[in-house]
Amino acid sequence: MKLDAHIPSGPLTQKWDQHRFDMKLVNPANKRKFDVIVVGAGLAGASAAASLAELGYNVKCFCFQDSPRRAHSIAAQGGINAAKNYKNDGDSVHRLFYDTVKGGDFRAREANVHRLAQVSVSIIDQCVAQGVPFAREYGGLLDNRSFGGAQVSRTFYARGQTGQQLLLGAYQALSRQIGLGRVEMYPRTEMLELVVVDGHAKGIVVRDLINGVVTSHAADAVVLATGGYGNVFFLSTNAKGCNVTATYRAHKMGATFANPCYTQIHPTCIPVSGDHQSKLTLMSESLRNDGRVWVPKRKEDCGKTPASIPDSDRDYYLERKYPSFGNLAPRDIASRAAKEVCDEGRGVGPGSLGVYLDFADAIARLTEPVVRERYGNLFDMYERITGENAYQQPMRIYPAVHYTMGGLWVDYNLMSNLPGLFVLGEANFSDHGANRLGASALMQGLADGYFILPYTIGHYFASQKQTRITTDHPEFKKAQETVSARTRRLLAVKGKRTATSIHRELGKLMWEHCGMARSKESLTAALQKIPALREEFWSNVRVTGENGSLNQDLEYAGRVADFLEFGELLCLDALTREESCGGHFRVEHQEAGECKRDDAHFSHVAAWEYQGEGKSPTRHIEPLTFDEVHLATRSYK
Amino acid sequence: MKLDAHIPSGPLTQKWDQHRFDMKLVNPANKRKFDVIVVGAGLAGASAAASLAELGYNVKCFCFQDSPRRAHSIAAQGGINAAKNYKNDGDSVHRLFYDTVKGGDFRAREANVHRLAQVSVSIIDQCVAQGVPFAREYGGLLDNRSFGGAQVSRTFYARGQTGQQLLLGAYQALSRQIGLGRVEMYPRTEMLELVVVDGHAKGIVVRDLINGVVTSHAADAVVLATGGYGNVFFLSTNAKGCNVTATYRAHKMGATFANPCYTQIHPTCIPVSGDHQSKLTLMSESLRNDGRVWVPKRKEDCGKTPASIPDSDRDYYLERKYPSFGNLAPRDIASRAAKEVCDEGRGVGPGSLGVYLDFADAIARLTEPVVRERYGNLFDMYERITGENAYQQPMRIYPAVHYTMGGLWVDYNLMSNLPGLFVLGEANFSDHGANRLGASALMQGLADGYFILPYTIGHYFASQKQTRITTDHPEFKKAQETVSARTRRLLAVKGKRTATSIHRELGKLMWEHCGMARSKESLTAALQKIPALREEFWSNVRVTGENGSLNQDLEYAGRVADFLEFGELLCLDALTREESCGGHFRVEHQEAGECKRDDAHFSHVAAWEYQGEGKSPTRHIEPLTFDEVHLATRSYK
Amino acid sequence: MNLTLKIWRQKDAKDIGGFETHEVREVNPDMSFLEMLDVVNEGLILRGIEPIAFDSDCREGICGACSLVINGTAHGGHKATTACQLHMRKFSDGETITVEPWRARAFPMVKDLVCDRSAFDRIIQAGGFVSVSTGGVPDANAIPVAKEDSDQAMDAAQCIGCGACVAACKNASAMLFVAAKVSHLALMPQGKVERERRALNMVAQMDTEGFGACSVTGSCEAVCPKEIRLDFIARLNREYGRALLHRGGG
Amino acid sequence: MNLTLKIWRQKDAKDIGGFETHEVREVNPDMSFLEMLDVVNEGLILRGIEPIAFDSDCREGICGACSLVINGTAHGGHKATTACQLHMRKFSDGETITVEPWRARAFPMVKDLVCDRSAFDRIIQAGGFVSVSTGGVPDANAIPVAKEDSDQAMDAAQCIGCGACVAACKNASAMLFVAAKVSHLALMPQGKVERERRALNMVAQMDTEGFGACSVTGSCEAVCPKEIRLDFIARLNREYGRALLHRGGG
Repeated sequence: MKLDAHIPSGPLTQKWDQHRFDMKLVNPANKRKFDVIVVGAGLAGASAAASLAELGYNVKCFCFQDSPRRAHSIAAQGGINAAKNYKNDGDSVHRLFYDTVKGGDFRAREANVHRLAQVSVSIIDQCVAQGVPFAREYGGLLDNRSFGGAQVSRTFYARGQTGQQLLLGAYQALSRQIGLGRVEMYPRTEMLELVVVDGHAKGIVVRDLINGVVTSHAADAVVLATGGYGNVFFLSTNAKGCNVTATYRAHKMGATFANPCYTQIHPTCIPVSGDHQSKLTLMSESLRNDGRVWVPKRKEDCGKTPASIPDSDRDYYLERKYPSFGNLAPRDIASRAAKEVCDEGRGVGPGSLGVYLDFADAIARLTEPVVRERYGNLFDMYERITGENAYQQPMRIYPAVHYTMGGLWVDYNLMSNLPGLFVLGEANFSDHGANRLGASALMQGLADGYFILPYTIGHYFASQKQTRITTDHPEFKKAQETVSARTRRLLAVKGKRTATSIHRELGKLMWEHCGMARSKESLTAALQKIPALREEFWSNVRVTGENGSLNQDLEYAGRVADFLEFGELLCLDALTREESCGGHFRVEHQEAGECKRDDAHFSHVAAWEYQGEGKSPTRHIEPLTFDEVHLATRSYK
Repeated sequence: MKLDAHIPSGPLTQKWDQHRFDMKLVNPANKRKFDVIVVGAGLAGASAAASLAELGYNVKCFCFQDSPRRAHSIAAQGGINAAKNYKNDGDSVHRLFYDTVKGGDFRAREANVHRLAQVSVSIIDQCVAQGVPFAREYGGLLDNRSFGGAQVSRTFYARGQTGQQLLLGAYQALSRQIGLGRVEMYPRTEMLELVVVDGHAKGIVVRDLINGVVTSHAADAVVLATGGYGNVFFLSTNAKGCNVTATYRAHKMGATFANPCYTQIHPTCIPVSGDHQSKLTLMSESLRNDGRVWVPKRKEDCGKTPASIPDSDRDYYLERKYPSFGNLAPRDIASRAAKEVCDEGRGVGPGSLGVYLDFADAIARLTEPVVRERYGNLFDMYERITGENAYQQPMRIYPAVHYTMGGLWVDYNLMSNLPGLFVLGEANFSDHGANRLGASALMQGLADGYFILPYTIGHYFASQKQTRITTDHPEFKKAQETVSARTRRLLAVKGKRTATSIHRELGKLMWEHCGMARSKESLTAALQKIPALREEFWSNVRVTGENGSLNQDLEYAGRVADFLEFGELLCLDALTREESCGGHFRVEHQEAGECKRDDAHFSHVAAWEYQGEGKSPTRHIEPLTFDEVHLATRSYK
Repeated sequence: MNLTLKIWRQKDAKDIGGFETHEVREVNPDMSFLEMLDVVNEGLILRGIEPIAFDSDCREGICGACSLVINGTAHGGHKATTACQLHMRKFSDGETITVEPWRARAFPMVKDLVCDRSAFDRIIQAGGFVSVSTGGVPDANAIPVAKEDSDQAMDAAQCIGCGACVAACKNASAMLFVAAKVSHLALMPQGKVERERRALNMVAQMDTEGFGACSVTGSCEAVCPKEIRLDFIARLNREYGRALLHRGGG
Repeated sequence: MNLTLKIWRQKDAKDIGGFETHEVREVNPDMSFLEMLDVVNEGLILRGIEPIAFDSDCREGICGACSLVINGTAHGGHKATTACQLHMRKFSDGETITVEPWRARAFPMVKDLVCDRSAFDRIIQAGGFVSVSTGGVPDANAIPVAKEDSDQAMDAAQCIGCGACVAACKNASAMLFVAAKVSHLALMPQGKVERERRALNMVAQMDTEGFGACSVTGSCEAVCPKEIRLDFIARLNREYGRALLHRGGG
């Protein structure tokens, strides 16, 4: 298989404009003849569904939540980047492009990233026009703040609820189209199979979560915007419902899965407090603008109250190691630095797995009311979860799985190697390379949905001789049968373990063997243990209830089954990538504790092709070339 | 010494964008760790202080006036240029660039001028956002007018008080930052020494003008925005307080002074009326849009009332000599033409040093109310000063010293040859070459302060290993001692002449020997007379009062002392530049009465390095190359 | 800590339903309420009993999925706290806790603690948006918005659509929900253009869905996890009145 | 022409001060008033006497530095004329002229004819601006402004901050100064966004600085060298009232 990214020729800065001109168009009057399925209603899915419907396509949109307003995009706190340079502090499309390529440790496509930076400015305009209440200055213009990994203030925000407000903007645009009858919305409906006919994606099979009824839906294109796979680690900042099922099942139908080993560990989460925990909670990265990260210089001081440790006995390790970025070092760097000091025995709090994020200086400099205005809701959230008042004592934070840069492989048009299957947002692998910068996830999701797919999908339609497929096609029957068989099998095991307990075991295994640090040894061990655990699942899981009604246990078990296969792929990818880059840290490949890339052998995307149960997947590569940004060791010192 | 202008490589139109990207940045959270001193609160100083504070730097701003709202930028009448092409009359960034390079008689840096033209459009946006009440059309959009030296209407204006409104905009932005505690403002405080440590500018020594207390202020960078040196001629359109002290004392600490001989004589000032005069008053150049300049064709008619001279006996000499620009010929051209007709004995008014600026045709064409609306405040001002009604009889005008294109040498980043010393606005030499176009001074001051320094200063900070200097450093002690010694010396002379009388004598000497026309002979004479006058000053000046209280006599004497040294440098530069260009007219180098440049030998900046008292300064050159604009004889015919 | 749970169980919309009692042992006070339910459910599964169905997703108080009436109060009655962010340290050892679903005619029951809140979506579909399509919009800084207006709009825009306001209201009124969206958009220049149409259409849809009338008791404000203020209802009434005046109908 | 000057001399803020009489000979009627004082001062210096301190800078009526009460009237009482633009031809040969500084509690004395007007700066710092930072603003033609509004704003914006209005007012009120800035910015769309906050903060600062109340006698308008109109005070009162109504406090 040859992976052709279809990157337009011509100078980088003109590729997208030229490509938009070169792409074929669907006549306005003909758009209503095309049906599009959008799976997922987060930022990428909702913005795509709304925009496609506005253009005149017939859209069906599916989500497993009870309303499209609940997708986990809603939980993004910090903000959204855009190269507006409203602050006159040196930003530009080129700088956002450069920062993103560098931040991704030179493992993203230049052309995609440049387009993302270009489109970023339109996103802000669009969201403001929708009524998103971004933070304003007193003069009425938009406020910005800085964010991890950037030396300019380019992040637009709405208090600590930017994701919520952007999602509601997209949800409202989608709702408008639903109200107009241009989008048919299917909430509480889960995609369980992708249907491929003659190599083209032509529909999906879904389960109505209320009554268990399985139905088929045919279309001229299928768009997956189903988020990331962070919950393969069980504990992550993702919502409980986040899962890999839609993308993994598409993978099993032939879509290649790119760079699954690129996972992002976010440095500012509330540390784990016990075995009962169902998820981890992120504290917005924006806290690092004013909070200072430290641990005691000496192990002996770790048990003391932080106030009793004088400044001279504290190690502000980010400021020390990365003076020019300080507490705003990128996520992967900050996370590893926290792990390092904890590994040295200098961690604080339960299990010594925590570092301080201290606002004492900020309160002295800015006063408590100002700190409260900036971060009050985050301090409140911290107190609700930990019972501690962060105005009086430092927060404790620790890294946690947060985002996954890997995803289904897509070309420049966001189309997977299966024609007609488009993948957007966190579900694809495209723009962040091996590490994502703060406030860039919202940007990418909305770029894909509002400003990229609406152009590229038309090109696909206009370029193909369309054959109209209906749900009577045998492939739909086959897919429906696959679904039923899987359900029957899950209900039939009647074993002695809950799906949760197996998922928790998988997560612990993944975190320990393939988390912040990975080695040949740990990965090899994981690749032995995962199949065994999968075996345990299929022989000993207990799934209660029946198919014909709301059955959350059944839904969940199906997702865990996919994680148990996908986790193996992730570890295999990590084992094969014999270098360190961004969020992928192989202990064998480091230089003074920092990532050591191997550009000679690994400047490429690894995209895995499914070969059938029990067979090793095939690794394909798409070489990455860097014409604009000089390949260099990524330094934030 | 090698003067490296640090002009970015690459195509002219992309230099600034590329440079902005290439420059290092200071992380937003780190900006608060840098202290910046800004001296001067005119357009350049106030806009810089406000913008730097907005970015997060700690700013101290100093001015000798009682409020930052009084700097002499406030007196600029006519307008501000910007390449908006709102009039659809053919303007563009390239045309503004071209006009400015040509207007400067090919003695400015192409790269600087192009950047200025690019940035001009943002300035107008910025000022409008601040609430500057620019003139509007009835449709609500901005009005423009044309201005000397331009063939398009690109000048934005606020009645005849554009400088006032722009300065108040910058003053208000500055006031906002003062109110927020981000700028510490020191009014009635005069900078008397620059402090240099290990070759870097690290602070200043100032005198509190109310109580005479001398204090030191350390910083990571010093920004001088202290205006021009036109008052070396005693009579000029500058404010009484304008002086060369800040830049000249920085020069004595090692900053090279570039092109001091480039002085601009403005053609439309109210003529001198007697020996008592303390300053000259400009009548806005905008008057030339509708007023026609003439003198009688015959000497004999000069005493007649103008109304009695028929059209056929009048010489509309600008229209005659420069048919394509007519009354809008650039300032240097128009000034020399006025001198020429007066030298021929055809001048009008007292001393025959005046020409008519006649609105009779304009009133006939437009009606008196329209002329009143456009220029009423200027006509009123003319009447207040002369007692004459210009609606009924022509104004009399004559050239006067108005602006100085020379100034401290700076590189593309606006940094002098002393690292950490930045120079903005009229105080630097950078953008106008040998002659400034009308409405370009406000543009340059605001470009420097709002849109250039905020970028380049960060690059300096981020590129240097910063060493924190405090005012305990011996260099501060030394500078304070220099100040005290100078004060003691001035008060100790107790001679028989006022500082005013010596300054007036210097001014007359400069005007006669180094004014609108200069020759080897006149300059050689001046270079003999100035040291003698300086000697007279130090042996025979009378400075009354004491140091410990408000002492305007003492303040002034210190400034005159600097003019007495600086005047010599100006003449030396004029003598050395063996060509004519722009405002520098060497009678030996002319062709049919026009400037004759010598590009082979003088296409360069001359930057003078101070070598100590009594020693000749060293002349360094920075070659000027013209890649975009073809070097040509400047013609406005 | 040990607790007694009295939990509402109901097989489906047609079932009549009733309380079931569960004893829970060794509850860690750092658990969230939903994590405590997870533990109960794991116990049920191992005993072959269908676990208690309840909605939840983000578990950080922002998605609005969770919807439990705890001890008679929507979300359990702690200031600005959804059920998923309520921690067990807020309860006493030995306490008996009742857990019920939202109950309102316009929110039909689905199963156990799960109800159908799609009426809220239909109200938004009726007009809770600015009618701009993707592309062709002005620069984001083209229209200044006073910080105070923007802040107020944000206060309203924070609504997570959980429906606690309806659950708490003796009339099962959706006024606070509708008021939050109408106010958010009416407070910003972008949304002012179609404010009248929006208010009329959303109120009409609210009535159609069968929500009750507002008698301004303030019980909605009291339980709102995002502290949406009652005065937005006053604003909605003004907006609606204004719209009626200008457009008639209603 | 020959003149007798009665000039206020005061060594410093603590000194009690008093008038000093100077005879001036051969004054050229084309001189400005300040040039006449320059001549007097040169005479004093040559006699070893400290010259009369007075503020001046641009000497063309725009910087607002000069601040002389001449014959009992701020700036000398000629229409639209600052002291620096007042020419001696306006006086009669042999006339006795009194020259005093601005006198107001909020403008403390510094020396001779110099007083401290920094209270004006602090009023501007409290709110006399549009809160936009450099960069990120819309195109200058994005918001049309009616020519009439722009012209009126310019009428107000012309204020040179000299303080003559305060010096002329029997209550030493700064209302005309504050009114000019509040009106300038409230008249333009850019400034409307924060008009309420601005009016409240500037008036509060004016009160803090110790300026007196306005009793609308119009003496300020009469001496204003930029002819700022009394009706801007009416506008300020409206702006302030509006702000109080909407925001409370005050």
